[in-house]
Order: sequence, then structure tokens, then C-alpha cells
Amino acid sequence: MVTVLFLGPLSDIAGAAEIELPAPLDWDALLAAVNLNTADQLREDRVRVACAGRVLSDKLALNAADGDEVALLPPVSGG
Amino acid sequence: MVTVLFLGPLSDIAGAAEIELPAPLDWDALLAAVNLNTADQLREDRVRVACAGRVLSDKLALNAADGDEVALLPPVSGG
Amino acid sequence: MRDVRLLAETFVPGPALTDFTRANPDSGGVASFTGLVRPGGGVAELELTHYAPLTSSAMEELAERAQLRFDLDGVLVWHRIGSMVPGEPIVLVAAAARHRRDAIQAVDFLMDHLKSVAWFWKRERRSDGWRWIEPRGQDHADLARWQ
Amino acid sequence: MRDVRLLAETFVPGPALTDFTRANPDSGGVASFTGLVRPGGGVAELELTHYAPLTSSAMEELAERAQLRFDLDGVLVWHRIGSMVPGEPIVLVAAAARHRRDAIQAVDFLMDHLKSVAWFWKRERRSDGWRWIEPRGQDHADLARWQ
Repeated sequence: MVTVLFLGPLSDIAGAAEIELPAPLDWDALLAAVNLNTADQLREDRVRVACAGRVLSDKLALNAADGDEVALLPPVSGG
Repeated sequence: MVTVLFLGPLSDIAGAAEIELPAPLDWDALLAAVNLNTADQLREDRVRVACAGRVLSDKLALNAADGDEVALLPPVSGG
Repeated sequence: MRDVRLLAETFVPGPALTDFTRANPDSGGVASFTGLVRPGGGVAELELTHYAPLTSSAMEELAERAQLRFDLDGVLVWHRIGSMVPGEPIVLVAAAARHRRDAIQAVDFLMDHLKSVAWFWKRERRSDGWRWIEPRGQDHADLARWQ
Repeated sequence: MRDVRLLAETFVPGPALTDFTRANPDSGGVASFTGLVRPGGGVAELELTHYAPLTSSAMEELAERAQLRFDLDGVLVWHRIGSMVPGEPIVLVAAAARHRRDAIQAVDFLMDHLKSVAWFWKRERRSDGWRWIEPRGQDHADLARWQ
């Protein structure tokens, strides 16, 4: 399984802070597993994706293996 | 009388931190009343003069009255 | 020395700065910045969440970058996570250096970069409930100063 | 608020900053700089003399200039006079502001101007006796940054 974390405001949109999805998990499988509003957010450039503790330079290349943690990172708060 | 204060390193050169001179006191009278090394220092642009609590824009125009305090101000220390 | 911490509990900047100064006895000066939860606007509580696997290492790397860029004897970066009330400190950054300019510039540099390297999200609680704080355009301008 | 002091006795910056922060509860941040008597070079004692009729008013005016130039809630300028040992604080400057940049820049500004407006002379005691510290050219370059 892959643990997917919705950080910051994404957790409100996704309706959960964390979900478990089957491994392996690629970008299309991730988009298919979340609700429409969340998928729209994830497609935006300003949302970054980390897998196994590293921020991906190209999130479309996501390829999470069994036991990996995937973190969905919206822009951080100002102020 | 006019109280004349030698501040900072000037006190070492003058051999005193403070002297009393007759009023009124102008620039030439001041130079005549101090030792040669001190007079040389006082002539340098970087030594400023305050009279009655105010720094003079032109120290040559010094004109201290009875009871005034004249402060001779060498450049401040760095660091 | 380098002192980087993510703190789940409240802290007091004064004693932290006293200790930091004592830990850098050869420095001529210590500069600091303390960020506080600003009172007003009806905010009752601020909650700060982060993504630990990225935040801790990013803060360490940032402190190291400041040490490489400026001539520092020591650097301190403390950041709160969790729930805070108005007036409470969120962040304390300090730099000890032989020369004043290095210390002050390092603090400026650390504060400008902290938000871009660490992943922090904030939400505020008012009488009508919780609301997330939006990203801010000024942050990019702050970073451009150092390029 | 404005807190300007010439201190004949030693002080501890940490608690002073805690009090200053409490006195400015509406600020988002507090920046500070502490200058210390640098150890080393065989210096056993530092003595700082000043000319009181000029120093006190000049320090007040400088603090006021910082408040006019930057958007500050409060400013603190404490300076020691008299005899100090290595490691002891000489100067503490702090600024409280709604915005971080104002606080940090005000501290930088105050430190750059303090020596030019206040008349301080320093001498150091080593094993071979007292020696006056010379003026420094860098001070003029520091001031030119703000013109």
C-alpha cells in the first residue's frame, strides 16, 4: 500500500488528511482515486508532490512503490 | 571662568581631562593655553568643538562666555 | 555551532538568546529576529502544520547555507509547530558573528528563505471557525533580494 | 514606545528583549542586535567614556529618526559606559514592527548611525597598559548606505 497525505488546505478539499492506495501508484491512478476538486488542485503547477521524502521535479512521473509515503504539498501560507 | 574638557585620547596628550581658563575664551586664546601637541591636534579638521552643549559648525568662531563648558572632541573609536 | 529546532511547545526567546550568546563567546555581536502571532483581527488561535520529512532537513540545510554565505560563529533557527495564541512566538532566528553586518544579514537571509524551504501551512481560528492563510506574493520578492 | 538608556552598570540583553517584546504586544516581530566586548587579543578591560551633554540627546534623536524612517511600534537603544570585561554587552538595539523588514532594517540603521551621532571613546587595558582605540574608516561607508 501507498500512504497519501493531503497537507494544509488540501485536507479540507480531499475530506481527509490521509488515504491508503494500492501500490504501485502513478500520477493517473492518484488523480482517479481522489475527488474532482482535489484532482483539479493537484493538476495546478503550484501544488508539489513528494514521494519517499523527496520533492519530485516532475510530479507526472510519480511512481510510488509499496510502503512509500506520497505527500501532496499546496503552496505554503504567507505572513 | 570657562571649563575646558579634553575628551578621549586628547586627555592623554593634554595631560589633563579638564582645565579652567578665563572668560571670554576664543579659539586663539584656547590654542595659546594648551601645550603644542594638543594645539596641533585641535587644529585638525577631525577634532570638533562643542560649546555650552552644542557642536560648533566653525570651531574658529569659538566664543565661550563665563560659565560655559567647552568640550574638545576627537574622532570617536571604531569597532 | 548550529541550533535548529522544530518545537511543539511554546518557548521564550529572551533566555534562548542569552544561552545562544553564551554559547558563542568569541563573537562580537548577536543579531536576532523573533516572529510573533499578531494579535487583532479576531484571531483566537493559530495552528501551524508541516511535513516533517521535508521540514527538518530543509531547516538544517538553510542554516548551513547561511553559515557558508556569511562569516558566522553560530546560527540558531527555532520554529514552532502546532497551536499558538496571539502574542506567542512562532519563530526565533539568531546569528553570532565577529562583524555586525554578517550577523544582521544572516538573520535577514534566514527569515527570507525559511518559508520557501520549509513546508508550513497556517490556519486561523476566529469566532466563525478555521480558515487557511493564503500564500503571499511578497515572498518571491523577498527571495529575489539574495540572487 | 521609545526606550533609550546610557547604562553605567552591566545589563543582560535576554530579559531586556523579553520586556521589550511584552511592551509591544501588537507587533508581528522584534529584531535586535547585541554588541559584546570581544574576547581575545589579551584585552583585560574596556573603558568607554562619553560626553554626556551630547550623547543622551543624540541617542534620543537617533531613535526618533529610526521611528520616522521605518514603520515601528517600538525602539530600544541601550548603551553601556564605564568599565567592561570581555564577553560583556556594550550595546543593545531592538525594534518592534508589524513587518519584519522594518524591524530588521531599523536595527541595521541604528547600529550604523550610533557611533556617528554619539560621542564614545574607548580604551583597552592589556598587560602593557591602556591604549585608545582608533577611529575606523568603515564607519563612513556604513553611513553612506542610508543616503
